Amino acid sequence: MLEILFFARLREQLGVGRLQVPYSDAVATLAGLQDHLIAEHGELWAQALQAENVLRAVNQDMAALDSALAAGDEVAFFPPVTGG
Amino acid sequence: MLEILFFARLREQLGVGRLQVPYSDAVATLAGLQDHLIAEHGELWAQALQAENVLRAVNQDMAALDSALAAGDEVAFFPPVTGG
Amino acid sequence: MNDLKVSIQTQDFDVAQLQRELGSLDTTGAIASFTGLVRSNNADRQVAVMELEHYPGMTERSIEKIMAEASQRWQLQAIRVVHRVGALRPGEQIVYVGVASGHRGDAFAACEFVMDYLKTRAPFWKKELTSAGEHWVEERTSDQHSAQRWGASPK
Amino acid sequence: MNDLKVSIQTQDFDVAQLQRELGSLDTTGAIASFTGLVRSNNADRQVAVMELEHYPGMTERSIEKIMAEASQRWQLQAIRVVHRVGALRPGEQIVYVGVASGHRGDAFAACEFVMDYLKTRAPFWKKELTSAGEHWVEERTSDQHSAQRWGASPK
Repeated sequence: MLEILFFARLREQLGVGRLQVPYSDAVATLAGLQDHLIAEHGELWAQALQAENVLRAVNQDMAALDSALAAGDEVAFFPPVTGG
Repeated sequence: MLEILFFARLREQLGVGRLQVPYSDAVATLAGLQDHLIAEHGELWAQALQAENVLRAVNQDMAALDSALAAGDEVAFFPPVTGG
Repeated sequence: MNDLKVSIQTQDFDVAQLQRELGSLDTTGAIASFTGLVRSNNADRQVAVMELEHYPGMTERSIEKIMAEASQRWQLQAIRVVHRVGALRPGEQIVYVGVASGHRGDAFAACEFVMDYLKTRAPFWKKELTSAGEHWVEERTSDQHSAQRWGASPK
Repeated sequence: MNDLKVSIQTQDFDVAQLQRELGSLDTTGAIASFTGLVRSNNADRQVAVMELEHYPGMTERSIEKIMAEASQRWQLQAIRVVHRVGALRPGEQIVYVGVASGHRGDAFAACEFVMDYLKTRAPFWKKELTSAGEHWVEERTSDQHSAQRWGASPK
């Protein structure tokens, strides 16, 4: 299983903060997982997840789309950060 | 009259923190006052007041040796500052 | 040195207490600190409430890493980072970064470095509730430029 | 803005109180501060007591001028400077500079600017009483370099 998290504006746009995706070869990379989520949920998710400034983390480290995923990984999608 | 102040190491070297000098044409510049003090007090004062890093202030503003002095001015001699 | 602490919390913090912790070594000569406050105005909007969301776990981890990096770049003795989350009102404290060192140059540089990181890389998000409705705060280009001063940082 | 205050005093100061004064406007987003402490060691000597002498009158005047200059260089809301004089022991607070601004870049820069001035131009002198006797602290070349970053300053 993969644990998927969404934060802030992205969480509000998608209407979900957390979901699980069964692990398979189709979601063995971050890009693969993103395509899978878009295929499942449609146009709104495509716009939100493919937006130019979306950030992604795997196991709480920032990650690029070609990052490999393993079963049990925690994956997060979020907008640019604005703390401090 | 001119009011003359000495601070920190310079005050200790000269053994005086404050003295007065009657105003005259001979002390109408900071350089003139310095020469006057050295002539009055001798070699120890020459070494102390002519040291390369000595700072001088007239009426509480940093001043160069060619600064003009007027009766009533407050003149200070002190070593490099080390506050903060 | 390795007296590094980060706290993510909803409750307010006490600057005097944090500073006492930072100055507990008698070899400490310098404490540089930064405190961020909620402003009542932001780009001319009146802010009623600022809501701060974060990514629990990743926030602490990423700040621990940046504190460790600061400790390698400069001669430091201690760092304290406190970042509040939840609903905050104008005038309230949001964030504190305090750095103790033997000398002031290192303390100032490390304090700015950690603050720039918090502004640009740590996973916090601000939502403003203003007279004109609520909206997420946009990232500021000037913050990105501040952060780029320091060269490559850990991801 | 013109909320500028300097105090030269023998008694200790309360950082929390100073910071409350600095953050009293609800348009303040950033407070950068610096606190200097007496270190127990200086160039490997054990310091028992640090004695601080100043030039009464000129000290206050010159710090007022540098605060006014900082207010022109950066967008600031308030500055507090406290500098102690007299006999201080290791661990005691010597100096505080706090700067309030809408944004952090201005607050940090002005705080460093005022500190560099205090180290290199304001008429204070430190004498250390150590295990090896007493002596006046020498000026540090690194402090002069720090101050030169800012270009011409008022005399």
